[in-house]
Amino acid sequence: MVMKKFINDPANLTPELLEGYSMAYANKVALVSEKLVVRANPKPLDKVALVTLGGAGHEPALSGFVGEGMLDVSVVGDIFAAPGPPKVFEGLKMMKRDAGILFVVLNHEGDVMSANMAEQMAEREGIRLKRVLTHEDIAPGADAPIENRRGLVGCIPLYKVAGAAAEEGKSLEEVYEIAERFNQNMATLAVALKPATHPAMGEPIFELADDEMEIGMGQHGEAGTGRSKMMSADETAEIMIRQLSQAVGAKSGDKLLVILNGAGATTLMELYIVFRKVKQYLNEQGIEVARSLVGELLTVQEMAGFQMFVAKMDDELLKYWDAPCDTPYLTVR
Amino acid sequence: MVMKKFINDPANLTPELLEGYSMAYANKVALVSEKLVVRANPKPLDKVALVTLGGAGHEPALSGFVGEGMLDVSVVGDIFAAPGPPKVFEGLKMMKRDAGILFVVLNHEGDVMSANMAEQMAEREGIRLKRVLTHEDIAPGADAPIENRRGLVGCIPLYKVAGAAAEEGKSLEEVYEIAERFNQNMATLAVALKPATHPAMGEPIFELADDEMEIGMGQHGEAGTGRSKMMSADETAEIMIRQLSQAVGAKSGDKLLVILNGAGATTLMELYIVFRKVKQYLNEQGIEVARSLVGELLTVQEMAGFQMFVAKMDDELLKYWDAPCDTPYLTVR
Amino acid sequence: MEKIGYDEIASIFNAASMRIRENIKELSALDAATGDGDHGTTMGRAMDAVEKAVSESAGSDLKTLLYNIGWGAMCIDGGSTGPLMGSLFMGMSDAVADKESLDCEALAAMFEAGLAGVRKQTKAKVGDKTMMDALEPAVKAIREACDAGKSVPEALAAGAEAAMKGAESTKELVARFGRAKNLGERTLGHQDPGATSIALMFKGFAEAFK
Amino acid sequence: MEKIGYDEIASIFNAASMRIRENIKELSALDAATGDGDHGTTMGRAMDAVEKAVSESAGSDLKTLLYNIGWGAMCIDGGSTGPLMGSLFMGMSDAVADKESLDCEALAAMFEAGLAGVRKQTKAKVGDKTMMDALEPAVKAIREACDAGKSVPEALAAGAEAAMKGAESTKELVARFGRAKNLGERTLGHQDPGATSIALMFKGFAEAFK
Ligand SMILES: Nc1ncnc2c1ncn2[C@@H]1O[C@H](COP(=O)(O)OP(=O)(O)O)[C@@H](O)[C@H]1O
Ligand SMILES: Nc1ncnc2c1ncn2[C@@H]1O[C@H](COP(=O)(O)OP(=O)(O)O)[C@@H](O)[C@H]1O
Ligand SMILES: [Mg+2]
Ligand SMILES: [Mg+2]
Ligand SMILES: [Mg+2]
Ligand SMILES: [Mg+2]
Repeated sequence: MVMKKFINDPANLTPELLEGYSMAYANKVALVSEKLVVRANPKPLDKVALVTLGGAGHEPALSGFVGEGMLDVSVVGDIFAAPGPPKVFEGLKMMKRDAGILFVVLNHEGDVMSANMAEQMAEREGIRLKRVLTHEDIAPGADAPIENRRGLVGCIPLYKVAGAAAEEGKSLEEVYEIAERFNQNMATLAVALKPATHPAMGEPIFELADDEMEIGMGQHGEAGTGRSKMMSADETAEIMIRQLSQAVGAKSGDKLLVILNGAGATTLMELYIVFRKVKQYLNEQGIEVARSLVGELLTVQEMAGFQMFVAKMDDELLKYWDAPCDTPYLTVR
Repeated sequence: MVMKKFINDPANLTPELLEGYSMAYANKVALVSEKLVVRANPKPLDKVALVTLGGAGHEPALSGFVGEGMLDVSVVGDIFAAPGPPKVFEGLKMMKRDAGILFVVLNHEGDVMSANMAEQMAEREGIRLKRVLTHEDIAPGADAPIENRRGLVGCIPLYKVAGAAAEEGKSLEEVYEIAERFNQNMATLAVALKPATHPAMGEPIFELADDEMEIGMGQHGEAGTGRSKMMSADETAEIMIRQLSQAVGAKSGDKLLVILNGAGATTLMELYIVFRKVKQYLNEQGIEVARSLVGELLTVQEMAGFQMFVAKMDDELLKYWDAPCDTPYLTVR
Repeated sequence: MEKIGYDEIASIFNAASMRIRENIKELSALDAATGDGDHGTTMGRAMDAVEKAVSESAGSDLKTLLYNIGWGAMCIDGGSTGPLMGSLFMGMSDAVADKESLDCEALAAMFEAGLAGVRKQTKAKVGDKTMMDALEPAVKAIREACDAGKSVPEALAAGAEAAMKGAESTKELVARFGRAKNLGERTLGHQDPGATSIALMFKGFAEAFK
Repeated sequence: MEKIGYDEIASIFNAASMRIRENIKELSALDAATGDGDHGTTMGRAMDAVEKAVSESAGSDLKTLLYNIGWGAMCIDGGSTGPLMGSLFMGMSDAVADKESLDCEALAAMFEAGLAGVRKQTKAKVGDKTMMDALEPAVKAIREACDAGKSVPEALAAGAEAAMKGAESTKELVARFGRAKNLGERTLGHQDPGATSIALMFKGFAEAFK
């Protein structure tokens, strides 16, 4: 069967998409050294830089948030694959500065291994950096060991909060402290309805029966923990938000940032219907939805499903969330 | 078969999605009288207001662009169905002002009939308005009679340009002139790969063979003009941009705004790959891609495909395109 | 039956609504072939409004009943269907003035006024593959039956038959209005959903007296 | 064959690459069952890099050849596979120093150094359902064959056999590393893709001398 995607040679997916992306947003980002997406207007050297890494195929994904107030460099791998350590090192080297680098890594073994080796190389070059490892997936349980908890959409609001602190001129230690505070207070749970097609392989990346859904699905179709019969939007929303708000220990009076991140084929229509229930549920608990975002930030091709994200916010985190930024897929005035 | 969408009672799709949407973006929009999405911070009365109408199910669609610098009121119909004339009249009445209203209508028979009757009612109330009818679909040929040319994604950049002029304090005649200038210089062509499921009916809204695509597809799966075998991204892009640039009479030295609007399940990855070719093609013709946007603005559920949009820009139109705005799905600093 | 009054008009609308409801899936399937696949649900919504108007108008007069039915249909989010159906029923309302009952002549005049209401909204004529292909012949057949001295039920039966034939005739036509026109020649062989709805409605009108 | 030199090492890598290439679809299918379905393409990319390094290293020495192979594998966008394979080959490079050819003892030492390189990147051990379940037994079998006075080809054959058995043993294991660990008990019955790749590579190494 012909794959129903607008592509050319499957071997060239990543270079072509990166070229097209940097052309479309030439006013905000630039592509250098084939796999590094950087800001079109670089950040001054006296401010902490933010560097991250991750595979392609999840657009807008990490690279969609390069720009003023968020990321400085996104090191891009091939479809669903972490970039190799030498490329990651190159991204770090490019941002070498006395102010230091906040290095944000999502907890996936490939990314972590690549980051480890890149950091070893960076150390030899005297590059100053601090790493934040996002691991906010609560599918294996909120108390599961960190190794078992994947980094999902939470990296993106983390770029926002840490990026704003960096933009404000905070030191590496301060930026790191803010990022970690956010990191420790966030949780994500994903749900999938229909698989994605691997755009190079042409095959579905997992299978799910016609009447089944799976809560706890990973970012690449790695299986989750809760396969069940299809549920309504309200039922799904309630199961997920209950677990999430417990995971961050949200109590009456607390303020949450809530993000619904569409996986690809799930419509905003559905996400709004889900959001409605989330908001109702939290209202009943006396928990405030202080800020929210509904859209596609980190996708998995045309997978149907979404990630529900919450973070417990304090005044400083809210201030950084509200601070201006200017990237292709998130702009705050 | 169970429909794989996160919904509750299919009869309540529109009220629930609108409620959820207005909750998620309460800082920017509000829902009034069940079907009117309005700005959270209303525009001063001395400025021209922008009102539009259209069915739901295309999120973010029209309502996604209500806010400072774009729309004042989006009158929402049910899934894929224009709102009834009385509701549209209500939206117009709410914006009644001496400065007048720019009433943007997409050329679909239902929308136009509803707009016609609403305007008759508005006239009786002494409401001052001017209508712009978007009809930039070139599927039936760029010279086809206006009745045959549908309004597609072009309404959204038109809201941007006209909204910026209104925000600047231009008179109704001036705003109308700017909107019409943009309207006369834009063109869209859509392509579909896979059908959407009607979220209330649970059935696909059209059929397309496993190895076929259709260029010229309408916003709701109304068939187009060019069913063909699947083509590569580059081939598809070239066929479409050639027709579009001809339709707006773009010549060497001209400046274009190019928008790729994903239909729902088509990934940004694919749209960037398509954009790359569009840019290459225009470069070869000496035509400048002065501005661009790649994303999901007006969707058709989980349909796979996209709309390619171009507009020939002059300095004033560029100025209004670049002007600040603050809406849920488009923010310019 | 020489004359029909408020109760009969109310009941013909309820009967029409029943006919439409039975065919919601089929109407949407027809629309899926040449349009956007929602005509059935839209007509279903229109009929919700019609039935609601009928039940809420209890105690009013004929003109108010028809006006409420028309306004109800108009208020739905109905694409082209809402304004067209709304105009049809509101046009009918215009013609009944303060009549308490209608003889065959007044019945024909009422439907003619409805047709005139629709014509204000659309330039479509017989042959354009729209609801007009069912509506115009139906109204004409009712007029002719009356002129030939037929009873009200006979006239409605003639209207139903003509509407059904008209709807079927759309299979041989190329669409020139509505979303279907984008398909051009490819609409040949498909029956128009709007015309089918009209035929089902007139079938319901006629059956109310069987 | 008592010793192997540059050309033989180059050819065992090309043979390994061939074995992997024949099984790209199968490797991805294994990964689809318990991971993200890309292990085959990733290994394909790694082998592109290996072959390129082999051909571009012509004229260099053994250490450089292995280093280039390792660096090449490391440079691909390979999830966990790139760093792990890269470390394996770069570790092997460390052990050959300025040797021009390897006897069985040196061969065993080379693979042991490769294994040590991998161990720096991961805590996975035999029994965790990873490539370690094939790699450790393979290296051990080569060491034992050498200690027992076997020839280089015989040692490689023993390594291949042990790797294949190790890979098959993963069917009875529950994954404790990599994406598969998210599946927990559900990984039972599925063979680990990474271990299978290692087995295929060692099969290629051995076959180069048949
Ligand atoms: N301009 C028009 N004049 C008369 N009838 C029309 C016109 N446009 C559409 N129709 C009728 O409406 C029907 C489609 O109705 P429906 O599917 O409810 O509306 P939409 O096309 O807005 O989805 C067509 O089959 C046709 O009979
Ligand atoms: N921590 C680890 N230690 C050893 N091997 C691992 C580890 N993580 C994964 N692997 C191996 O990698 C294989 C998967 O490789 P691949 O699919 O290419 O990477 P990814 O999981 O990043 O998509 C697994 O089958 C396993 O053998
Ligand atoms: Mg992978
Ligand atoms: Mg419709
Ligand atoms: Mg329709
Ligand atoms: Mg994998």
